Amino acid sequence: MAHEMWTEERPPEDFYRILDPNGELQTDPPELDEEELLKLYRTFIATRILEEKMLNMQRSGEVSLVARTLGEEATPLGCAAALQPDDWIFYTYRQTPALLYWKLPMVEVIASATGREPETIAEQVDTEDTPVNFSPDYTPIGTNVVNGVGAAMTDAFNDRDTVTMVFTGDGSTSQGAFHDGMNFAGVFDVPAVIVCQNNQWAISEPAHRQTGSETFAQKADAYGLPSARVDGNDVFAVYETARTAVERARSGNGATFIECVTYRMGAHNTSDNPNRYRDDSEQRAYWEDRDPVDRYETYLRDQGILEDDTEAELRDGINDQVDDAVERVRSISTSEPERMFDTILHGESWRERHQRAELHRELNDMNPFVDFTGEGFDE
Amino acid sequence: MAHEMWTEERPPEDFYRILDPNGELQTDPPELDEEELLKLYRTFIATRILEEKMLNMQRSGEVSLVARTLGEEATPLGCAAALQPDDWIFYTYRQTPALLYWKLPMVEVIASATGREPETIAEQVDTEDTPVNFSPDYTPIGTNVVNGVGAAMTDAFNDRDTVTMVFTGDGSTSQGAFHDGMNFAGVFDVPAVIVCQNNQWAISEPAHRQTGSETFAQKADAYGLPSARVDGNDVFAVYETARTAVERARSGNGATFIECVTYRMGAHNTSDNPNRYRDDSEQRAYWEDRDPVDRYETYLRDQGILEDDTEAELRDGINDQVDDAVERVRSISTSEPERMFDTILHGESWRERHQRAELHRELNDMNPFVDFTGEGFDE
Amino acid sequence: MSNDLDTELDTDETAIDPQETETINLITAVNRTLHQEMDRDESIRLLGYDIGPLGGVYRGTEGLLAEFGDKRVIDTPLSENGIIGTAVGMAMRGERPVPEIQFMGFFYPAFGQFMYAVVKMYKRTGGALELPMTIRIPYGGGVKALEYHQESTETYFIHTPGVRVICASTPAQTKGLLAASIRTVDPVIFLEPKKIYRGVDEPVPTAAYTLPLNKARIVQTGSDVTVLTWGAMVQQAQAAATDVDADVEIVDLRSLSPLDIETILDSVSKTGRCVVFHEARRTLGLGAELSALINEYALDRLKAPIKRATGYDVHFPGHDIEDDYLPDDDRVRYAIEAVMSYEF
Amino acid sequence: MSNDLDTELDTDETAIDPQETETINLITAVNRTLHQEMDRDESIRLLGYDIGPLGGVYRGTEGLLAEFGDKRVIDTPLSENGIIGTAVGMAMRGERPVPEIQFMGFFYPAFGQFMYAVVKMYKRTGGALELPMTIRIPYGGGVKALEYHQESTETYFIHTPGVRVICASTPAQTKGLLAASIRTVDPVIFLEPKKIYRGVDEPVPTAAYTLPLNKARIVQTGSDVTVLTWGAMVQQAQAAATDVDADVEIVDLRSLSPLDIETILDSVSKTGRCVVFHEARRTLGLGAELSALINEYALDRLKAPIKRATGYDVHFPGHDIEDDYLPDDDRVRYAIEAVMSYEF
Ligand SMILES: Cc1ncc(C[n+]2csc(CCOP(=O)(O)OP(=O)(O)O)c2C)c(N)n1
Ligand SMILES: Cc1ncc(C[n+]2csc(CCOP(=O)(O)OP(=O)(O)O)c2C)c(N)n1
Ligand SMILES: [Mg+2]
Ligand SMILES: [Mg+2]
Repeated sequence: MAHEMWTEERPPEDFYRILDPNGELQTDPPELDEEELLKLYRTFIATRILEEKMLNMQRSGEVSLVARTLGEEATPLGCAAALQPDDWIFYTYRQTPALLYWKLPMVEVIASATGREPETIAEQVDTEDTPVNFSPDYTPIGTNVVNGVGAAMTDAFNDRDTVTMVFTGDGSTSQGAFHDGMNFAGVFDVPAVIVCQNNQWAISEPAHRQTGSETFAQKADAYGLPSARVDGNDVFAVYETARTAVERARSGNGATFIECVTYRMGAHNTSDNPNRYRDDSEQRAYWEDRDPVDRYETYLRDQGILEDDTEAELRDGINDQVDDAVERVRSISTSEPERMFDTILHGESWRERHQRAELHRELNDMNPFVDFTGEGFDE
Repeated sequence: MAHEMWTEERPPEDFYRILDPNGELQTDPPELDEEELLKLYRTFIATRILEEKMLNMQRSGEVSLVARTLGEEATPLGCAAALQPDDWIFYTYRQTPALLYWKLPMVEVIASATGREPETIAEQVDTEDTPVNFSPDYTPIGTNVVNGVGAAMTDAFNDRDTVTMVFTGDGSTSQGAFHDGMNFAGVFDVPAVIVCQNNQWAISEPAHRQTGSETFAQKADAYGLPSARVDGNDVFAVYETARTAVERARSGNGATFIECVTYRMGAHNTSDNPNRYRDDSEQRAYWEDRDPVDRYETYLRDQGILEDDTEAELRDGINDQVDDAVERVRSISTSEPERMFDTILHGESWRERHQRAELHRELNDMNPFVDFTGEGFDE
Repeated sequence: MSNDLDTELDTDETAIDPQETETINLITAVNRTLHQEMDRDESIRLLGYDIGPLGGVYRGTEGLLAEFGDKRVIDTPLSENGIIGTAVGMAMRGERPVPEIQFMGFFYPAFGQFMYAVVKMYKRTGGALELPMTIRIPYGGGVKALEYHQESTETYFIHTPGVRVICASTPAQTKGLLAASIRTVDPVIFLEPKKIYRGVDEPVPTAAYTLPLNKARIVQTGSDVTVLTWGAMVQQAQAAATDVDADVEIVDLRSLSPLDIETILDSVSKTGRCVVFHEARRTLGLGAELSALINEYALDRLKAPIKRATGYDVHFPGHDIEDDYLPDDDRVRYAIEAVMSYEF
Repeated sequence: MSNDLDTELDTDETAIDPQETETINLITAVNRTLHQEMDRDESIRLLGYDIGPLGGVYRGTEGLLAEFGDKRVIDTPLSENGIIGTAVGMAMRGERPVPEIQFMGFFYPAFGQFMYAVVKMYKRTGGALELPMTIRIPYGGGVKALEYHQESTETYFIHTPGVRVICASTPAQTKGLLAASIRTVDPVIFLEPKKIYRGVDEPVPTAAYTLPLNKARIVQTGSDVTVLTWGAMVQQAQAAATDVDADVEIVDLRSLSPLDIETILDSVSKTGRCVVFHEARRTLGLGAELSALINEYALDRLKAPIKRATGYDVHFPGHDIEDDYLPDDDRVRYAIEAVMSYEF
């Protein structure tokens, strides 16, 4: 049986770039001190190590589903680094570097991939307050765009200088919710930065099947928002662009839409097999040449900021951190079944009380259906 | 208690225009022969007379709700005139001239405003096939955009040269469904023309509250669609622009988005009172000066195409036609209550049969709840 | 977790001091409540289209823009999904948005945000994030309006966990229930029976008060048959009750989700007969759940089948026959008579 | 109006000639049916995301792009509302679109088009425009997937007039019901219990055939208690039936809307006891309607309350406890035992 594959189209590369694929500066780098430069590097490496570990855990059944950032790390990293403490991030499932940059504990990242009931994680993991606030992660795409813009509306109305950053994928721009978020952002001049992490794929759909527009950036026109289009694998260009947008937002001049052009090197997630729909022999080499970490590392080494021993030390440190986190995750017990009734509504209704009792009985080998009067069970 | 009003903003007038507000040509008029020119005029006048009549009928309770086209007639008229027989129109409630131009019988237009059960109208009015096909009207805004684009997709897939024209309002562009329709139109290169009849109001909301974009036309950028922005009160400019877009669609080059800038002279509909939210003393004069019918009439008179007696004759004819239609509508009986069960699903289910019987009994003063066995009623 | 939650859920109704009252209709009660609550709590914002200068197509928000300004009475673009979704964002930041959906039939484009954000945020965060928001929705028929302007599709909300569904039946009920809805920490769908927005006035305390969100209201006690109903149907049930040869107990559910099952079972256990009376379509209208619950927990008390005097399983029909669709005092009377006539 | 409608609704099942069969699973049955129907009728187009080169995340459309080309197997942008809305446009032009929604939990953004176009077009045009389209939706839990990947919210469809809701429980049922759904003139929501996409094989006739869209199926007859169920629960009911001290009749509803009420009432009138068994949440799950109907029309035949062995009224929980949520053969067995134990 003949098998059809997508033909890939390379997006135009006339975007903003500072650090070229060879790690050479095309223009002035952002003003970042060595510590900050190493923090970015550290986050890159931490992301790769952590996600690699999670992939292994998925294979062994310890976590249930992993969506990697592989090859796209510069986008969430550069964007997140442009924020300030107290700002907000509304993310999806493909922004690990943003989480790690702002110190979301690895144990939370891993734990949430186990698919455990949320209260179990909340209770058994000491969630620290992160410097930047994170929305919860949510699976349905597009949803976070509207919520993030609504959050930013409160900042606008209260004259606060908090900035909200929203991440969305290329595929997600097709959702009505994306349209709603962008449109409200434009009408209410909200202090938000909406980032399209264009990795050119939405599961098996290439970006050219999502939209007839040549770029995603130009979608901003529809809403009267300014936009930028950058090399999403160049952490400097991403950072610089995001920084400008964040400043714009913070100073009350409204929202910006940023398209970061990158490429999903791997599968959509661990339940996907891209060989079925894309023949990436050629693309892969092309994008490997443009890897965001390689070029950044080259730059740091050229600048004498990174040396072999710093790298080794840093990797060791991360490995330990990951191992610790994994240990912590392993120590989280599975949820009490009754957890499913928690945090749905406040206060206990008849229905909730009764169904809790039913479940309790079922788990204890007692018939849960023998209440014929509505008075409940007397064990 | 203080009362707030909207401040109105006038949209930029750097749009395409052929016939200026004084009825003078700014550039070459479209190639339309006298007959066609008079047909346009006739449709203008027919719309005004018919809608005026319906307004009266609404006041006297004969029809339930009327949304007028007053002041916006050139937009649907010029667009519709650019179509060919067998094309399709997906409209809203504010395109009377498009309906009349393509000979949708007035009796249907009036009848549908009575709020009667649709089958009653369908059965008691001989619906003739119109040269151009019309979607049904539907109340929920935005819906028709997606449906129209889907219809056009079949033409694209079947290599038919039919063109689908979709009308939408300025307010409706905020709906997710608008986004969906535009996006699919761009991806599938459909033979469609999507018209934004920007009358600057959506009930009580001014256009500047719908979107942060300066024009509606530029919304097309987001979808890779070409767009045009025209004086929506200039039937020539509208026609010319629509004609080009229709040709583009028909020759397989995809969809176009057209913003027609006009103004809603009256209330949203007969249940609205615009004095509560807009102070249109100033705007009204401004837009009256730009009336689409006045300027067209001036032009026709200047050209010697229209004379007093032709006009009088034409008005008489229309008045007769409207009177006939009203008579026909008055002769339509109200619906049989059981109609509500018709055309929901094909075939009769137990539920439908039983509920029909219940209703029948209720209408005949018999208790509809005395079936205790499921065997129905034996009267 | 809010400490005063239980207070809002469990208000002691008898404690409301009706010293000063004004006689107003239901939509005015909505307006008064919004006004008082917004005065009390700065974190309340209204969102919707046509709610500002127009004051709402039913005038529910009249005067509020002038009073509170356009940062608290927010006329939005015409997108229900945008309204609900941005309101969620506000609630995530600690505010108490009160979005309006113009007609229940226009809620449907917001179903994504409803399912993905409104009802799930509290759970998704393991309880870390509460989502206090009250979505006001005029609903129901009898006003001879266009398609989708007369819907009664509360089933979609009731079947969904994570949201309270509250419906008021009189002006005084409206004021107390709306205030309680706004003050509670859970998201609430607040249904307003628009058919009785005007025309039925009653004295309403001028001071602010709340009514319990978790208790049905016994409108009148009776010993022969229980009528379970809510919203605009309550007064129709009262009319029917005067007209039948039976001692009718009328229960105004008030909270459609979660249900006050105790009150329901108590009443039916006492009377042994039950009629459910609602505007919604019958199949999987709330009547189905009520009937099933009674069957499960009070079957042996039943002296007759439970009958459902409801709308039919059709699209809301044209004006010329909408009265034939809508359940009214006649229909509920027939149902009462039927269950009274039944013998095993 | 299609002349062969009644044929599709009323297929004589005994007439299906199973001369040639192949032993396949449920998702393969979907694939085969789509293939055969598309071969038969050029006006059938598939729409959805990931249905083309990928062949569907569950491989339901595998090979169809290669066979029929990208004008008939249409990978769309990632918008459920766009998929359903454009499919409606196609059906309005006389085609027979078969859109796929990847998971039931992603249907919600399409609720606008569902309510405004899918279920209303036929009525809105007074019967002038039929809307033959079949929306395929994998549903249900038990696959340890992310939030919204395990939903069983068929209530939203069943409460809505103007659409048929069909659910298949085995590979052979799938083939016949899906073919009939595609051929009928009404819009159909076709629910596929994805938990049993694989793992349960049975012989399925290789030739095309249809099964009736308006008749429940008696899976096994019994005299003590009726179990009403559908989808993946059918086989669990069968398992439970072998394990209880009662003669169990199992009815596979197949059509969840409209219901084959006659078969349901006949069965319960005979057995006098009934258990409803479904994955959906209990409150206003279809069990509520079934219970209410039986109460209304067969109360005097009931020897025990009707019990609902269902999901709980919660959000579908995390992986670690989803098995505790999901109704299974144990839960239905308990319910059967409970109604068997009951004495008035
Ligand atoms: C409303 C909704 N529809 C469908 C899905 C299934 N889904 C999950 S991720 C995804 C692709 C998203 O693509 P994109 O936005 O490009 O993000 P990426 O995965 O590439 O980061 C899809 C279709 C979903 N999660 N939510
Ligand atoms: C989904 C939906 N939401 C709300 C409404 C109520 N409504 C009817 S017309 C209208 C305004 C539409 O404005 P616009 O698109 O500018 O069209 P216009 O009336 O100006 O022609 C609104 C809000 C509706 N019909 N459908
Ligand atoms: Mg992507
Ligand atoms: Mg408008």
